[in-house]
Amino acid sequence: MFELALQNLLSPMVLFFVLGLAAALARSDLTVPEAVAKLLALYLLMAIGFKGGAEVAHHGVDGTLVATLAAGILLSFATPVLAYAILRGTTRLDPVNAAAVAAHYGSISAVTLVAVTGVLTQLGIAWDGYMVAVAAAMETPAIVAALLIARGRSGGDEPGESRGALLREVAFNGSIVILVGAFLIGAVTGARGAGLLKPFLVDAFPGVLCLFLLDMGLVAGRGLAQGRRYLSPAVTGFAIVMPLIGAVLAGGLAWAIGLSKGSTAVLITLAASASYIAVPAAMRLALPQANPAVALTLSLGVTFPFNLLVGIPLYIALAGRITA
Amino acid sequence: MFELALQNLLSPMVLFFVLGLAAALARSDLTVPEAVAKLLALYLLMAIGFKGGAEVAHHGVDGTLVATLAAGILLSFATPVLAYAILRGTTRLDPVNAAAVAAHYGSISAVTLVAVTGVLTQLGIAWDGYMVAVAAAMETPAIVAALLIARGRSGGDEPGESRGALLREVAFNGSIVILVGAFLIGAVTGARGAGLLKPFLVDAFPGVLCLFLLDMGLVAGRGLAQGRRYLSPAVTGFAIVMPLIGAVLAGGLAWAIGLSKGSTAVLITLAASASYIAVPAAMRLALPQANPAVALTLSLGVTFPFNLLVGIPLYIALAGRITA
Amino acid sequence: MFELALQNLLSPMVLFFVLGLAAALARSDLTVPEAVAKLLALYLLMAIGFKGGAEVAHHGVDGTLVATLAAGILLSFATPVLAYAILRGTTRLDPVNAAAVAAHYGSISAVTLVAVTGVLTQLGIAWDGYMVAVAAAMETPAIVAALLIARGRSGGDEPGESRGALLREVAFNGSIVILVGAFLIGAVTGARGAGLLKPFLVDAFPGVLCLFLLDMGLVAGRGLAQGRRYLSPAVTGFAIVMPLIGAVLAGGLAWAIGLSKGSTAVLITLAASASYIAVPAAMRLALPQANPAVALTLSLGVTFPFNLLVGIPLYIALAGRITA
Amino acid sequence: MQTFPKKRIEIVVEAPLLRRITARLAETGVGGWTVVPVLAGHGQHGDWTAEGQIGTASQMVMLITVVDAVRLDAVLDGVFALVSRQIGVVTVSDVAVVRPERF
Amino acid sequence: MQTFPKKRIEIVVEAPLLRRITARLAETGVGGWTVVPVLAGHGQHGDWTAEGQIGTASQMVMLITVVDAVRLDAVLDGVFALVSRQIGVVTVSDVAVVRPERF
Amino acid sequence: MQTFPKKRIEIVVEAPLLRRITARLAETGVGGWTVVPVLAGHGQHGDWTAEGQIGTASQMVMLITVVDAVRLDAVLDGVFALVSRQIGVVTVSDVAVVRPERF
Ligand SMILES: Nc1ncnc2c1ncn2[C@@H]1O[C@H](COP(=O)(O)O)[C@@H](O)[C@H]1O
Ligand SMILES: Nc1ncnc2c1ncn2[C@@H]1O[C@H](COP(=O)(O)O)[C@@H](O)[C@H]1O
Ligand SMILES: Nc1ncnc2c1ncn2[C@@H]1O[C@H](COP(=O)(O)O)[C@@H](O)[C@H]1O
Ligand code: NA
Ligand code: NA
Ligand code: NA
Repeated sequence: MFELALQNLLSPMVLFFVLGLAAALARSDLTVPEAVAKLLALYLLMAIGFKGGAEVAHHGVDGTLVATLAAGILLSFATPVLAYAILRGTTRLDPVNAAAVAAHYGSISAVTLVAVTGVLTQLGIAWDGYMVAVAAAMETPAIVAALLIARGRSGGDEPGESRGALLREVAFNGSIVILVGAFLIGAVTGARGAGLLKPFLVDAFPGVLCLFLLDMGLVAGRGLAQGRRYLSPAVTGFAIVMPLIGAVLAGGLAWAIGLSKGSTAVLITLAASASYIAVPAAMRLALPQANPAVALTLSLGVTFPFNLLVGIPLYIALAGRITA
Repeated sequence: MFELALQNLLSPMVLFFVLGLAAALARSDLTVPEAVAKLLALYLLMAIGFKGGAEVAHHGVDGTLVATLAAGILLSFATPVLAYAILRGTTRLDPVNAAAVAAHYGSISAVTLVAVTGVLTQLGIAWDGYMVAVAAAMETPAIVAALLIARGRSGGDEPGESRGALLREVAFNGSIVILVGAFLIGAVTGARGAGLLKPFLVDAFPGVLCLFLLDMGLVAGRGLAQGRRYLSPAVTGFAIVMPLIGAVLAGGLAWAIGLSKGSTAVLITLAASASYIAVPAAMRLALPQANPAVALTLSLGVTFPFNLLVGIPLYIALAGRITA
Repeated sequence: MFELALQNLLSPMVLFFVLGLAAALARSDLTVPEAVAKLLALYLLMAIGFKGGAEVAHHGVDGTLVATLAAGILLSFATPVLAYAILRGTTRLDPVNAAAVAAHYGSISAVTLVAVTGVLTQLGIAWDGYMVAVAAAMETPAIVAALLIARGRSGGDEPGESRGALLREVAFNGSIVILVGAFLIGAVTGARGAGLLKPFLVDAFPGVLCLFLLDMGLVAGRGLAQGRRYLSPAVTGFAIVMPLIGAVLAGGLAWAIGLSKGSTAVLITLAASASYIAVPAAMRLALPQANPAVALTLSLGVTFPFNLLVGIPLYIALAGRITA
Repeated sequence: MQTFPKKRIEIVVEAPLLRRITARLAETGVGGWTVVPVLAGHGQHGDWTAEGQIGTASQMVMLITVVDAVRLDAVLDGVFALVSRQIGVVTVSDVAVVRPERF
Repeated sequence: MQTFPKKRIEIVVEAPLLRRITARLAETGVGGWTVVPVLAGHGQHGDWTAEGQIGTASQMVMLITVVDAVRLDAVLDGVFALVSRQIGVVTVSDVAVVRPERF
Repeated sequence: MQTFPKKRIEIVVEAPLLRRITARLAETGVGGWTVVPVLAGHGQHGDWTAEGQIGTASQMVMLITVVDAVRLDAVLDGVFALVSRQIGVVTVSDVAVVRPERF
């Protein structure tokens, strides 16, 4: 496992992330234009969705798909409850902010999904293509759970914001649409499509991921510099412990379902990841009283680096133990 | 032919276009930044121009080049007259708007050119590199024809806008410059250049085209949602019938010239396509009274999807018959 | 050598630069969005830094590294003094503007570095990976030298601008951070990383360089059109003679050190190049009285095209003589 | 040239809220608006920058709308119903236009 | 700090027209202007957005120019000669500047 | 809706100077600002455009800050100490805001 951790830490992907982090903390003027960051994210989601779909077209779907989808949805619903309880018990966050943070940790981070598949591919560990669909299914339930908690605790309902409209918006948010859409296209076009798109979507993937993680490092570093004041020891501890709790829960479910090593690693990583595309935007609409910087600093400034540097090799090792 | 149609409909390129269309109609917030869309278009025009030029360097130019250029220019001059007559006869468009729409249908769509070459490459059908030059030659005559019609009918001349300056601007518009420039560079550098640029310009082409057609689907979907009110049955019918008329005319000329199957398919597709980069901008300057949304909704919202989904396989089949 | 010059002039890279130049001078509306230009520059610096680092990981560093670094720093310090003397002796530039221009010519152009490595790779001439570090070391000293000159001559000190803050900013400017960072990552990850990133960073490199040089041609062309009034014969002559002087000095030092042919060509090209990313920004802060258009017109409008079209093959031929 | 007085409202607001604001403007009968990108900003909630962002949550936009003075209060009421708990700034200024019937 | 009154003209107009407008401003003797990108908008001609656009036809830009009041009418005349049949909006407001000789 | 008068300062300035200007604003006690991208411009120093640029040297940005009138002179003094020898333009105009305590 230490070898795995070292190999991970010395991979170009992780090192480019660290470069970005260091550049931001050194206040370098290195920047990635917003349009470029969006192109890189679009590409990565398209690539991973398409590869997942093509894999499904090739290997078919075994009986575990439905169970895994259910497990993912369950995790996404349950984790916010747990996260909320921990936050209220150990930190000074008020109910609304605690609910907002809980929603982030219940949902998933598409970028962390991209990173774990990058590492798995490098290690030659196969994962089931339908995990892409599982990831998509895990995005929304956490938002519903967090809104129920927030309404229950704060007694307030969101003025002027219909729950239905909000969930529809989250379900059709850009990153989900491209991920699921590319998955379906991969499944429909199969080997023929995969051959055609391989140079663009497969061969270039690690390089684009490096560039993207450089950007994520820059954004995380700026976020950390800005959000330092929110990082009390208790809150920071939450951002590291919560992924581990999610990992253990997901590991147990993966073991019960009998997932393959690669898919177990993906499910664990999804559960351990915290959203920073879909959920932050949804929270600005549904819980505007929550301070967005708190959840973003935790998710992007602490949990994402933790997962990238330490978590992913840990989760892969854990998946190895579970499926041994 | 049905097999060809089905294979086309299930190609990743077409499916990504449909994904974009569906996302826009579902009001997803999936977007492609303007700068990214421009990069994709720049890349595709550069790639197709360069490949055309390299092909000419390899195979040389046969005697049909001059005849094909003449045929293209003739089509571009003649189609607007026909289109104008049909529009005035069957729809309620006033003379100025009818002339503006006619200019769009006489000229060509570089994006449709990119799409047809993508399909031909996938099917392994060769086309002559000089068709890129033919495409460039077909862009401007339609604008001249439409302005002559508009002046003749509305009796007005364009205040403050010199025809010469306008045509110069159209001839040097960015998409023509990169298409023709890359063509010349491909022709000059030949096999040496082609080898060097193959991974970037050839191997990645289908993948970039998918991403670009996703964007075109989004733009077309938004345009349709916005422009629905202009889509009377007569006008919509025009946007589907006119490409077919152009296709038949071009097919006849290609037959008379004796073009190869691939080049016939390209010439037909060019004639059947309607501009939405160069001509719309020119019309804003030359015929500002025309409502730009009318022509754009027809060209991008109806004719482009029609050509991509149905037209291109039809045109290739037609080219097969003609050259059989 | 004439063959080398011709082959260079007919390379796709140079031809795309010429296309951009011609399009700008013909006032075409062809443009590359700012975000795209930044992506292309980011990619190229990342690719060249990484390749340099991976090369060092593979071949190790020989004893000439320290000597070459020292030579580079010496060149960067000394060239501005020479440049200033020439400018004051032969042109009408006042002390402040002469100092600002001198800083540009003492420092280096990362884009020219990218171009020369592109040509060397095409010719199959190897260069030492550590030349990337030499390039980074040559960026800043020229700025210090120019500020010392300007303070000495104009008697004024820069109000409110601390020298330390300025140099720190220049040292951490984005292009240096990505170049040096990617170099270190390449050195750390070695062959494993290089294999992973080859399709993205190596195979696509010539194509991306073409697109980037198209943009540089457009920018240079617009700069020339705008800055014509600054191009007196004396000043224009400086922009062509100064690179040759730098080349001769660098050639002598490379010969004394005993650099390989490829590395000699790189060192010569660096010395002959003039900055237009880092130094212009630094001059706006440190010498705001200087007219930025003067230095930029010379550096980007005259010296860069000269180096790309004539200089680089000349410098490679010179390197061949020196190391014969 | 004869000009007519109107009000220019400038709203800097979080990007996820934009759709709701424009919908509200349309309901209030506002005939037009223009949305301008924002690169970076600073306020009570600290610094932010659009650079490198992939989501819209930490993004802001600037909306400009020119309206007739009689409509000003209705527009401000509608906008503040939405932005009061959100991050953002609203300013109003006097402008003159040439074609008054448009606003 | 002493300030001097000037006029700020803000023009939202279709991108293909920009070159002609700046040429006209230069002819009228206007000394400077600034062009700002526009993301999206809504008006009599409906909604539009720059997102995903590859051409300039359905694109708009915002031009801001600060001029002396004595030049205002000439500038507006010149601009309206161009934009009257085009899609766009022109507003004028009062501003103060510190260095009056620049405008 | 009750509104309160404030001052809107608009600064078009070279991008490399931006960090120093915002630092100066913060020192002067200014509570917020917004930075808007600029596509192109024209002035005494000629034409420039952001298109295709890879460095920040020939780039400009537009900073907008709304401040209380009592702070105006201090802000202008601070800004002009920086921009007086730089390329750029500063204008001041009157605006009304709804939440006066923010500025
Ligand atoms: N005084 C101000 N002048 C201009 N823009 C402001 C001002 N205050 C806030 N803003 C903008 O509104 C955003 C949110 O402000 P705040 O809610 O105070 O953090 C900031 O990031 C700025 O873009
Ligand atoms: N009242 C308004 N306030 C601000 N911008 C406007 C207004 N009306 C129109 N615009 C802008 O001008 C463009 C064209 O307007 P129109 O010609 O009315 O469609 C719109 O898309 C907006 O960007
Ligand atoms: N009168 C003006 N109105 C609006 N913007 C201006 C004006 N003058 C200058 N600018 C802007 O400020 C920049 C620098 O101006 P200058 O220092 O005069 O070259 C120009 O490129 C424009 O973006
Ligand atoms: Na999670
Ligand atoms: Na046509
Ligand atoms: Na140099």
